[in-house]
Amino acid sequence: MAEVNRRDFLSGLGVTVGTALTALPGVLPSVGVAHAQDKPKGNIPDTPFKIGHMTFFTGAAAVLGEPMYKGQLLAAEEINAQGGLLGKRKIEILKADENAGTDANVKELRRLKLSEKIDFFCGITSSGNTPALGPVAEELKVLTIFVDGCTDFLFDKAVPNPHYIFRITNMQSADGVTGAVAAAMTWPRTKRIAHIHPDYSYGRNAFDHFRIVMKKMVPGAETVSEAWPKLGTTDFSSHITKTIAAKPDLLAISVWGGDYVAFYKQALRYGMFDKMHVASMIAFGVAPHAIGKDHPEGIIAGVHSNYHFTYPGGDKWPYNKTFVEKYHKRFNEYPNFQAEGGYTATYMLKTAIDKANHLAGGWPEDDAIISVLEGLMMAAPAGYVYIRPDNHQGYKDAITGFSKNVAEYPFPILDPNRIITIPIRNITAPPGWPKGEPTSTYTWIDKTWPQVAMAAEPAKAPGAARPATPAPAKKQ
Amino acid sequence: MSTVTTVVIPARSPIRRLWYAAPVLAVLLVLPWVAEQYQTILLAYGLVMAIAAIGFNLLLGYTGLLSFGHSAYFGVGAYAVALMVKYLGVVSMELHLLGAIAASVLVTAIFGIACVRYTRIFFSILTMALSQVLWSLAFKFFWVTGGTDGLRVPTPTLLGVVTGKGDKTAFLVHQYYYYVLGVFLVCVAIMWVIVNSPFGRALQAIRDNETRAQFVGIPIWRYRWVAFMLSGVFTGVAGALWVPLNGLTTPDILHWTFSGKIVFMAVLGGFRTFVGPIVGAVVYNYLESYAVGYTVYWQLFLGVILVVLVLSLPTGIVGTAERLMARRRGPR
Amino acid sequence: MSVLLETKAVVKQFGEFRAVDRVDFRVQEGEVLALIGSNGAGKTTLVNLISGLLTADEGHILFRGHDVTKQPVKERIRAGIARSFQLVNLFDQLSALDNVALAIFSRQGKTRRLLSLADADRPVWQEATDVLALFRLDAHARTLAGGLSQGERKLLDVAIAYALKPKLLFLDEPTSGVGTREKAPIMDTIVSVVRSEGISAAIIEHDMDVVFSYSDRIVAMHQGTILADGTPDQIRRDEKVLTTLIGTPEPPRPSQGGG
Amino acid sequence: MDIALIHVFNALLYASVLFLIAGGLSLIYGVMRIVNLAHGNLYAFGAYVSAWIIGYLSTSVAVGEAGSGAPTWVLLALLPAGALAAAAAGALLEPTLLRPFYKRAEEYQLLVTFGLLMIIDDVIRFLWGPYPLSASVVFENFGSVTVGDTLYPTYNFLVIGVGALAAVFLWAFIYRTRFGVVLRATSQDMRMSAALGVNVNRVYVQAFTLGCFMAGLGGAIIVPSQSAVLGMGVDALILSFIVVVIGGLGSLEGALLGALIVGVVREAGITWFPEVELAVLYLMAAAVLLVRPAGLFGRA
Repeated sequence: MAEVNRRDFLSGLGVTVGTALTALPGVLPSVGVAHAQDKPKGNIPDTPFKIGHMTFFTGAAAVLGEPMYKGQLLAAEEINAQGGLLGKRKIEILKADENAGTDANVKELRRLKLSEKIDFFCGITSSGNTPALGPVAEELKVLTIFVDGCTDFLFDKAVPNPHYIFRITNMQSADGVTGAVAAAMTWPRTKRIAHIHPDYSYGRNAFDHFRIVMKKMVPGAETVSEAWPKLGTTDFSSHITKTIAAKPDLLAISVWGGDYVAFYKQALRYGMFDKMHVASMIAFGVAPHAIGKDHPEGIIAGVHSNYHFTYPGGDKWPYNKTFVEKYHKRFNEYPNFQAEGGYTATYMLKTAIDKANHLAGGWPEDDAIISVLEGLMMAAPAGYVYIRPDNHQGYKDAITGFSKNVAEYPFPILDPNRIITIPIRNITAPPGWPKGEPTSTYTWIDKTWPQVAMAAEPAKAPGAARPATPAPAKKQ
Repeated sequence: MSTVTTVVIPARSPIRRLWYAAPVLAVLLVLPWVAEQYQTILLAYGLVMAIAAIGFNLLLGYTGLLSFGHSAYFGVGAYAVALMVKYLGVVSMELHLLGAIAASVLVTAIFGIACVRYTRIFFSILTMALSQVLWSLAFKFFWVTGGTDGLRVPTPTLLGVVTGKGDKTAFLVHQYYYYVLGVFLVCVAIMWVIVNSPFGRALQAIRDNETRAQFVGIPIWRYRWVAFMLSGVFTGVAGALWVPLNGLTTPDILHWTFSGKIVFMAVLGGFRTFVGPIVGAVVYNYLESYAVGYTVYWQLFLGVILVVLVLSLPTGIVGTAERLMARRRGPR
Repeated sequence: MSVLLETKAVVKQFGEFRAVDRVDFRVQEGEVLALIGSNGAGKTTLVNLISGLLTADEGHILFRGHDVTKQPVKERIRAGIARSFQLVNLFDQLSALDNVALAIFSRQGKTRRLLSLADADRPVWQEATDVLALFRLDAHARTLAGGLSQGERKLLDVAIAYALKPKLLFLDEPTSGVGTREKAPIMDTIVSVVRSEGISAAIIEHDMDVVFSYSDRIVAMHQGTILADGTPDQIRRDEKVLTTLIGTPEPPRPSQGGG
Repeated sequence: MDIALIHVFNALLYASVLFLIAGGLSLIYGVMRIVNLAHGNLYAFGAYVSAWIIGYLSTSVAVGEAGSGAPTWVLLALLPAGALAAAAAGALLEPTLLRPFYKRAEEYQLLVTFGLLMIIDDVIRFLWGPYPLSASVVFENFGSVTVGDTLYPTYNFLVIGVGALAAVFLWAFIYRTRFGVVLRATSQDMRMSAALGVNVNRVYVQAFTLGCFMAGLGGAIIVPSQSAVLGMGVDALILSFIVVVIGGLGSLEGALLGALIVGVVREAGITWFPEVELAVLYLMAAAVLLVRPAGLFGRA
């Protein structure tokens, strides 16, 4: 495999660092903004449009589930205020608790479709649940957009040829890849990497993809420690001690939610952040407001599903600005990626329904909505979302950044001046790539990415051996 | 003392009771044609869980052992099917059932040797600990079991001819429902014979009085072990039947809280009677499904039901109904 | 009469305490024997050793010439040793009839049958009915054992043991906990059944009236050893027995304590 | 070397909290022969109450006072509130829900506490919502000490100290006080004690309250360094099951030993064999049950 230098590599990936958002390509449908709209064509029934929304209302993951529901609720309220879908059909949301277990969830989805006759199914947080519910949604022929449940397994294996189901979050693989690319460009002389990941598919995917990217981009770096706390762990003493003992220069971590808050508070007292760089896949994604100002600055604080409410910030991207304002006004908290996901999924549905009506008139058939959704590109608070027709997966450009305290918020945010973005097409397996193990993206990276040449970077740290051929240092 | 006496046939002659089952069976048979699809699917779940519950009740109701680890055997049945699909490409439901039976015999035989020496709380905790071992293995050995993602199981072939190609909902509501009903009836019949066999009486004797049972010549541990295996196999069969309904196996069904559900079912229906667990499984299934659908405080709801049940109706639905009926008939 | 059962220097130790201390005990074929002694004398322990509830630390137990010292309970029952219990041990949620039938099923090796209906086996129910009649319990055949009176429970306990068709029957205080008036009818019933079938019986009993009126031979135990062994007349006149066991003009009260 | 020392501290930290939870569970079983499946949720309840009070005082009250809220010693003094709340809950639950079951079969006791487990889970959610509650200000104010060339959270020593103190205090309480004598007598033979004039009902409610107090104390003491999250109760229950199974149901010495063993094995598991860390604990419990069903210290 060809060896390249890292700078070429990064520019090849299209990685940008800074404040810019990709230029707006004019006339895309967008969410949350009441724009001039044609009158709906044909006869529209005024029966309520029933959405079954299943997410975690109880259990530890309710920290993700509640915002997802609120995001959808907000969108539904806005749409209903304008008369409903196509101006006629008011949205009615039926809540269901995902925490009842996979078995009960499958039953509940059947009940929602067969008994409650829902028109649309939405939600799902756990990556263990989309592979169970996806096939059932297909078999029930219920139009579905999963907001999360981000396992690659869903479209790689569980439903390789989806028709009724879509998903708008990024896949798990993207988190690991994004974190690793950011870490590799920020700390290119990393030699010893430690890992702490939650012990389930999200954590393992983060681990696998972080490793494969590091193998390509930072050759010679080795994994010196792995810790796998169970999801829901709040005592990280042992994991921290183990990690410190391995003397890594970089820690890759994908612990999230309340677990992460407990982790960083404990890690601070162990002086962990002084001893190594830290790259998290998801630290600021789950509950931004739960992170305290004591959180160290300058770590890579990933956001799952590429949304942090401060980015795109200010007036650069009005969709996000208005969404954050409305959400904060309605619920008195800042939205996380799940809130954005629930909101965007609802508007994506609305957009597809509007378009399908525009094409054919009347209330569109599910198949008409599906054909609009396939290949739909839409501007959402998080930026552009594109639904790839072949696998029904939503793609948006990956972002990550560095933790920073600012005056405006009582908690740290991503440093607005150093946001890292990567075009999503460059870090996920392209259409037609054969299904792989553990994921298609993994095998795609393994097989097609070039290898960064060893010692292509100068060592800046004092005492480190200088490479034979000096190359221009990348700005960190 | 040598006067001729007439034989006293046991009063509860169970054969006579079969007549009560006839109308119920008729309802079960016509249901897919009259009820809405969801109700039929829910009932299919209920029947599957009923098989697990009567298996469980062979231990609790008839042998006096409260297992808090029956999730293990349910899970073994389900995972046996999933692994057969993954590694052997087997799609025949009959082979799935055979595989599930073989796997659950193996696991219960080993677990049983360990567990049957104990009774009461020690038995409960030991079964729970062993089921958690399986749970953590399914969880940790993800390259075999799929970890939390679980293992996907496609629609099986029934009797070598019926395939679920096409509309799976219709398949579940008709072909598969009748298949489950058939297996359920076979299981109920077998279990009914077992509990009414001399062996079943011996188990009840062990339940009532271990020492005395020993002194009528019953090998306690061996019989408990056999009961343990039978119980586990029924639950394993239920696990295998459950897989096509869920479409996926996940470690959820191995966790001890799933065992708690099975216990709940038996107690809800009444574990002192044969039909209690069947009624309990079906009713629990409805309770849980509708509670989850209607309130996020479904746990609270189920918890309150459980507490009220054990406080005021310890004999469960069937036990209470029997008592009420006996009272209406008046004392004999 | 030939020797049915013989223990040779059996010992049972509980920690520091020797409950049975090198006891040689013998039961003849066809006799009704009484085991007496104060609480803690070792009577019940001895019966437990012979019936298999406990295993002897030392010594041998021979039944019809065969060494059964280490045999499991099941084997001893098959050989013909059965027992009842001082604190009645019944299958309370089964009917009286079922209780007896179970013993018959077990005796015939039928409890291994998983897939045949117990109720269909008419000969067993016939026999169980007969046994209940023998013990005058036929009126309660369908009553759950847990619902019987104490006296009936005592009888049923013996009936279960009897249904095993033993050659030697140990009865551990068959009238304890029963009203004085009920004692005689219970003993009449039991002893007449035992005698008519030629079964050897060893009865542990505290009530001296019962002991003296129903037994052919009496063995008195004290502190884990055999104090005296003889006919009722011999025992009645035995000095050691009088001073250590009976002691007072009144017979020892029928207590609830075990040996 | 200093890392080895820290491993030991970590194990002790974990063991301390586990001892408090499992000790309570064991005490209740020892006296009342009830295995309380809702015990873990009382631990969670304690954690939530303490986190709620501390969180309230360290933020809301302090808004006017330039940043930091009530002084640490005030917060520390209020920390046991969670333990008291759990004890109060216990004092309420025993006479109402558990007392009717002492004469019934064990399975009913297990079931009623299983129902209670579900109820308390949802009550906590109802009261405090889905988000984690934090009391980390106490943990932060304690800072760190240097062990070798590594830092170690000072607060952890407080937790270890409380665990050790609780063990000593309980030992003295049970073996050196009149109440302890009554407690032990009742646990040996309830009927005999009743015959000797012991008010068994009162002993039961006291023992149950004490057990719940310990669980609540475990939650209260650990919540500053971690946080109160939904679902923490069931996890704690399973771990304390492992502890009491290893140590022996009903034995406080056993709970102490079991907690130490689990603390050490978990620390070693995370460090050296993360693949099977979970299974090892369950297998250990199963193995002990097989060899010594009553546990290492059990008497049953």
